[in-house]
Amino acid sequence: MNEHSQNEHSHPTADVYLRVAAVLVILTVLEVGVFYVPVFHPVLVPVLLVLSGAKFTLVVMFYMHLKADSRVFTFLFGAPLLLAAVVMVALLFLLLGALTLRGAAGAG
Amino acid sequence: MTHAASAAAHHTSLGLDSRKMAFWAFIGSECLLFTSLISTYLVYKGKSVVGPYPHEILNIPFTSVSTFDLLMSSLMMVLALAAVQRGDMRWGKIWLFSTALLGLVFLGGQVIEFTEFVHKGLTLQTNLFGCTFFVLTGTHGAHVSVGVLWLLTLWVRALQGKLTQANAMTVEITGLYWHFVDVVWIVIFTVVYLIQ
Amino acid sequence: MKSWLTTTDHKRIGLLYFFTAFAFFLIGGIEALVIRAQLAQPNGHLVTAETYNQLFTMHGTTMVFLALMPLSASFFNYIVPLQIGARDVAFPRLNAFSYWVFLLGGLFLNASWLVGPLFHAGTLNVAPDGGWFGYANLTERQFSPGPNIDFWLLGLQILGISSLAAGFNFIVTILNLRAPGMRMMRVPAFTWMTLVTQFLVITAFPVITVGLAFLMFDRFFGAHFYVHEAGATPILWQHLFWLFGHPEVYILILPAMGIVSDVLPTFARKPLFGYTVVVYSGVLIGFMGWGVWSHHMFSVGLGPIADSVFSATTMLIAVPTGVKIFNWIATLWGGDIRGTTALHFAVGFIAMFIIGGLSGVTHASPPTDLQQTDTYYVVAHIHYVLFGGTIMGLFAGIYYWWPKMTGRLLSETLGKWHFWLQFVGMNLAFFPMHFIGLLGMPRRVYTYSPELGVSDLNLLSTIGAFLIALSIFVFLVNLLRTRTHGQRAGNDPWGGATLEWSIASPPPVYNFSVIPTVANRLPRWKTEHHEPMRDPPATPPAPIHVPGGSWWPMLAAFGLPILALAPLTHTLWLALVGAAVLLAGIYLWAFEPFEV
Amino acid sequence: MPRYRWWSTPAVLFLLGCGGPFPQSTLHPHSDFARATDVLFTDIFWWAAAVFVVVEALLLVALIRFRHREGRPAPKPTHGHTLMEIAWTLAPAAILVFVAVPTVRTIFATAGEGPADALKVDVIGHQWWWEFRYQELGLVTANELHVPLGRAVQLSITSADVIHSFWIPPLGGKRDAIPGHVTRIAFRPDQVGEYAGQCAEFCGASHANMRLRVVVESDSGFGRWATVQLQGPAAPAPGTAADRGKAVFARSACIGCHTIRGVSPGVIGPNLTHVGSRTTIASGLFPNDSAHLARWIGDAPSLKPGSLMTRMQPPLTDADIAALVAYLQSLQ
Ligand code: HEA
Ligand code: HEA
Ligand code: HEC
Ligand code: CUA
Ligand SMILES: [Cu+2]
Repeated sequence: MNEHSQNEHSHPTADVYLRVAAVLVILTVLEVGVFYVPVFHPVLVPVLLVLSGAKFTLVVMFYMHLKADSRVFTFLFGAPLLLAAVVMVALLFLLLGALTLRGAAGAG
Repeated sequence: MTHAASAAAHHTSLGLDSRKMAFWAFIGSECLLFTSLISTYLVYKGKSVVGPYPHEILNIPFTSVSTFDLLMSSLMMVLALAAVQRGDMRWGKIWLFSTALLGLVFLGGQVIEFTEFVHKGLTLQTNLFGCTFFVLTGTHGAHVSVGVLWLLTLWVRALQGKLTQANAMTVEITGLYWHFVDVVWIVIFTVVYLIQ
Repeated sequence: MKSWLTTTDHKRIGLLYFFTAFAFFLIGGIEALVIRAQLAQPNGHLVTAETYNQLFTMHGTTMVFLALMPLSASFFNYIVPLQIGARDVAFPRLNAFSYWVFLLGGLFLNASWLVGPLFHAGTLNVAPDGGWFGYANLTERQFSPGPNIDFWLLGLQILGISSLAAGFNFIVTILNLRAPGMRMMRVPAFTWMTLVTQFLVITAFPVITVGLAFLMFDRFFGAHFYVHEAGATPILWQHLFWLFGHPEVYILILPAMGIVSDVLPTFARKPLFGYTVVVYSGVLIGFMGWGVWSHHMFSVGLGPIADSVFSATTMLIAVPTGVKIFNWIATLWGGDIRGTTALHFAVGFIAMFIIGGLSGVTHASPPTDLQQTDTYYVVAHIHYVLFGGTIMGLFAGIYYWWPKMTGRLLSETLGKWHFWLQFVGMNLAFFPMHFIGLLGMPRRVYTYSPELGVSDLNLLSTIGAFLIALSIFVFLVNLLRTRTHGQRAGNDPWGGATLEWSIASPPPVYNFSVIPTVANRLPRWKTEHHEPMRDPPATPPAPIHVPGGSWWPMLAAFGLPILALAPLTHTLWLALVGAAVLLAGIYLWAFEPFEV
Repeated sequence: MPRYRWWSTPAVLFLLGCGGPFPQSTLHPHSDFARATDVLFTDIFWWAAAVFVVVEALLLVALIRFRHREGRPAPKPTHGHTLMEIAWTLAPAAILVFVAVPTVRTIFATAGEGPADALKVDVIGHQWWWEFRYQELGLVTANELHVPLGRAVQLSITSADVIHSFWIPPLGGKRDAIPGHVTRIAFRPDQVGEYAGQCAEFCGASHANMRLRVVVESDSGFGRWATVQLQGPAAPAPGTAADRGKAVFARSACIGCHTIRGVSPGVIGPNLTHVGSRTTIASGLFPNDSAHLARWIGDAPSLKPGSLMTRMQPPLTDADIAALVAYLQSLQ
């Protein structure tokens, strides 16, 4: 095992893991809760996106140790992730635009 | 897997474990894979010309339990890693096995869900919702299956005494994969199940 | 024989890549020659429409996936570890796996030429016939009932796995296996471009994997991902394909640009001008390459706003590309240029690639592209960038590094013949295509009417294609002759600046007797700032452990084509066998004692 | 636009002895759409040509001036030059502005929305022929598009099966015909004549044979054509070969695929109500004469690979075919 890297980025303890788990559970309960409470329906989508984004970040930062680990790993994961996000937005724009604008007018 | 660990003993220019680095690159690559699947799901949302439609069929309480199950498996996974890193192989084995078990439970849930959907008339051939839903969640399920197989392999190795503290990196990499699969589910759960 | 089958040595794998890819290049080239023979005159009838459609599909697919990408890969394999002072790649067995998957995927695709009778069809009947970008919904079972498209999509899935595995391997190799002192900004340009290419590979391939998986579900399991009657749209395929497809064309050109960036300084005896800028522009090209895919879809009618945006992003790529070209010219400027064959090809790259790049800019303008798209004008563009660019660059690399790889120099006389024949041939073959296209001949037509007035131009183009074939023949003669008559190369026939020239040709298994410590970007040259480094001793001071071979990567690789045969032949047990072979290979591999 | 004319007929081609008439050329524009494109192309072409000349010249000069000579001192190891880098970043960027601005302007000008009074035609691509529906005239025809001079034409393009691409180079750039989508082209032809076009997106076995023709006529010529097309099919005089042909048609599979108004309702193949008035058959492949018609009816796939008009079962006799030809030719 590579001593060097082990010592440099010591991993969090079980304690931290448990606390993160607790937050994750709370966030999930919130998500499902928000889903069932009619009051939230107008803002359902943004709220859900924020909540799941928070869960995503927590897992990646703590369980996958990106917070403490080498920046190289952050780059290897983050750059494609960013790319993926941009691609998704572009695809939604291009395809939904094309389908609704043209499909509606469409024959065939 | 276990033996390649010695690769890390060599000099590396970034002082990082090569396998771990390769794995992060792999996960980066997987981001694009799941993005393509999720984008397709979103693009085709509401485009099915016949039912059943998502709101008629998706079972939120059931899937919430699955989601919770997968989250807990992630917790087991980090606990397993922490145990192996301390050299506590007794707990290491227990946590590894529980992770795999929770993974199996998730897969079981998916089997039940799929079967129910088929009974309700939703198959891959039914409509666009069926196509995109089954291929997206099926791809995720396939990832979980690979993860379970992998975890069980590690567990058996641990039982044989061949997985030790020296192989903590192997467990860490397994964890990376497992957590990534969990993270993907977090997105799927929100995008497919909650945002309808 | 066994040692080649089980090899995990990056140098041997590099050679395997080279010879396999070159064989596929000849096959793709012969397909092109039949295409050109058919089109030599109007209303040609050398081959039928169905055969012709298979020919251009397989020509494009073969050239892109089985010839150019793996030819680049042969240099990644052979040269990159040497350039960064490593003993091997990061994962030697994964590397062997990539090769075997590539070979088997290539054979799988090409088997389609011969196995027609197994599918109750003629021999030349079931090869893929949907074009290299296989637009849905023509590729749906309804419109392509035969196994043709199945071969194509399963073959590409297999090849994708090979590329992805190699991608992870080389990213780690380059980031993590550099010799002490070789900071990223001391890495040779070719290795840098390899790194950028691999990032494109690992991000672009998953997208087409998904696109192909959808097609698979449609064709084999009755899904409707591209079926408009079900509310879907075939346009989805185009987006997924070109999201992959455009990065793919930079996957094809960046390695060649890297080669040119290494060859020019050596023969001008001058450091690469603006090294940092050349590196960053390569990174930028890779990055921007992700934002332009819809320029292949202008005729789809995405709307004026989307067209304008994609037009602008596409044109912008001309800027970093131009920066590279100007830096290359500045590298030559003030140099002491030795006109070796390698230099000829490198300069040929610049001269010809510009033509393709500029026609690319005329494509980038949607209104003009509406007249050009799907015509021979595009065919001219792609061959100027791919043949005038990538192939020229790869030949520069071959003439430059062949001595390193085999220990013998290629003949310069034959090399010059090869170059000039190819140069004249390619211009004769591809320049008239600009006019053929502008005068109204669409691409992918097996025949055309004499009315169009493009018959003479087509004949000229055909003559050019056969001149190219002659030039390739000269090259083959050169290769063969070199085995016995080639002049011995010694460590460094050219006076190169980078690490690969500091060791024997061909290098010993362990590459470096002592891992060098690098203090400079041009370690072997004397510059105003530093003295050249000393070459490592010819014999290692201490015994060096060399990993043995392994059968398991090959075994695992065999699982994939077996898996692919299952849907093709509707045989479930084949899927189980394939999965079992794959799993067995992976487990044996994972638990095999293997020291690197 | 005489400024561009000389380029449009490249002298090179004349030297090669293939001077034209290039019926399918993009360099001989005959509509506003095609002209706008041509102007833009010429514009970009000259910028590209300038870049080409400058860069190749620099390359050549470098190669000649700095080629190896015995005794030349070792070159100065220059590593870069920031100002030069900036210059050759900005110069191409500036040129691109000159390309991009007219590009965007032309994109919006040719976006496919014609004026309100445009003649509207629906274009439907089929494997491997074109169907034209004139909504306002209630007229359906195939493979030969007739339009009047001087009036804008608005085409709405879609497909009945796979993706095709509708393209008449002298009248303007192509648009794909995509099942489930409608794309648009608008143009105003500015010269009477016959123009050739072709399907440009690979669409299967006979993609190469999916051609079409556009006939731009004077207003009155177009009016006469439309009047004829609107009439019902000519009824053959009893006892003639054409009359026998009509009977063969009515009892053969033809009726399942072809519409002849008042005779048969099929929609798989082209509408044949006035097939006799077309100059070509099989989407522009063959002249519309007895010999080709007879061979076509006898065995279409041998003339046009993959054609969905299969050989008739049971096979037609030669006499039947001759009668059918007479009948079809009578459908002026
Ligand atoms: C090696 C592969 C390669 C490379 C490098 C490129 C490079 C470029 N390509 Fe090309 N392209 C292909 C391979 C490649 N292409 C293929 C295979 C297809 C067809 C696929 C198919 O349909 O089968 C295609 C198709 C294609 C299209 C779609 C055409 C159509 O189908 O209608 C377009 C449209 O914009 C395009 C544009 C460009 C541009 C702008 C560049 C630019 O990157 C070029 C930049 C370079 C220069 C411009 C020259 C050097 C620059 C200077 C000297 C600076 C000064 C220049 C200016 C100011 C202009 N390409
Ligand atoms: C990737 C690189 C690449 C390369 C190198 C080439 C090389 C060539 N290409 Fe290719 N081409 C493509 C990529 C490439 N092409 C693609 C992507 C398409 C689009 C496909 C599609 O539409 O789907 C295409 C399409 C394409 C077409 C259009 C087909 C059509 O639309 O109908 C044509 C037509 O002329 C053509 C011609 C040629 C020719 C003459 C060569 C020549 O340069 C080939 C030269 C090589 C040889 C001639 C080798 C032969 C060697 C010998 C004969 C020696 C003999 C020795 C032995 C047998 C031992 N190509
Ligand atoms: C299976 C369907 C089918 C049947 C039956 C059929 N046709 Fe056709 N026909 C077509 C199709 C499809 C085309 C267009 C083919 C093409 O151009 O690729 C066509 C084209 C034609 C054309 C050329 C029309 C044009 O404008 O170019 C003629 C004439 C014709 N058919 C006559 C006949 C006659 C006469 C019969 C009966 C003996 C017949 N067809 C039976 C499908 C059919
Ligand atoms: Cu229709 Cu090509
Ligand atoms: Cu592109």
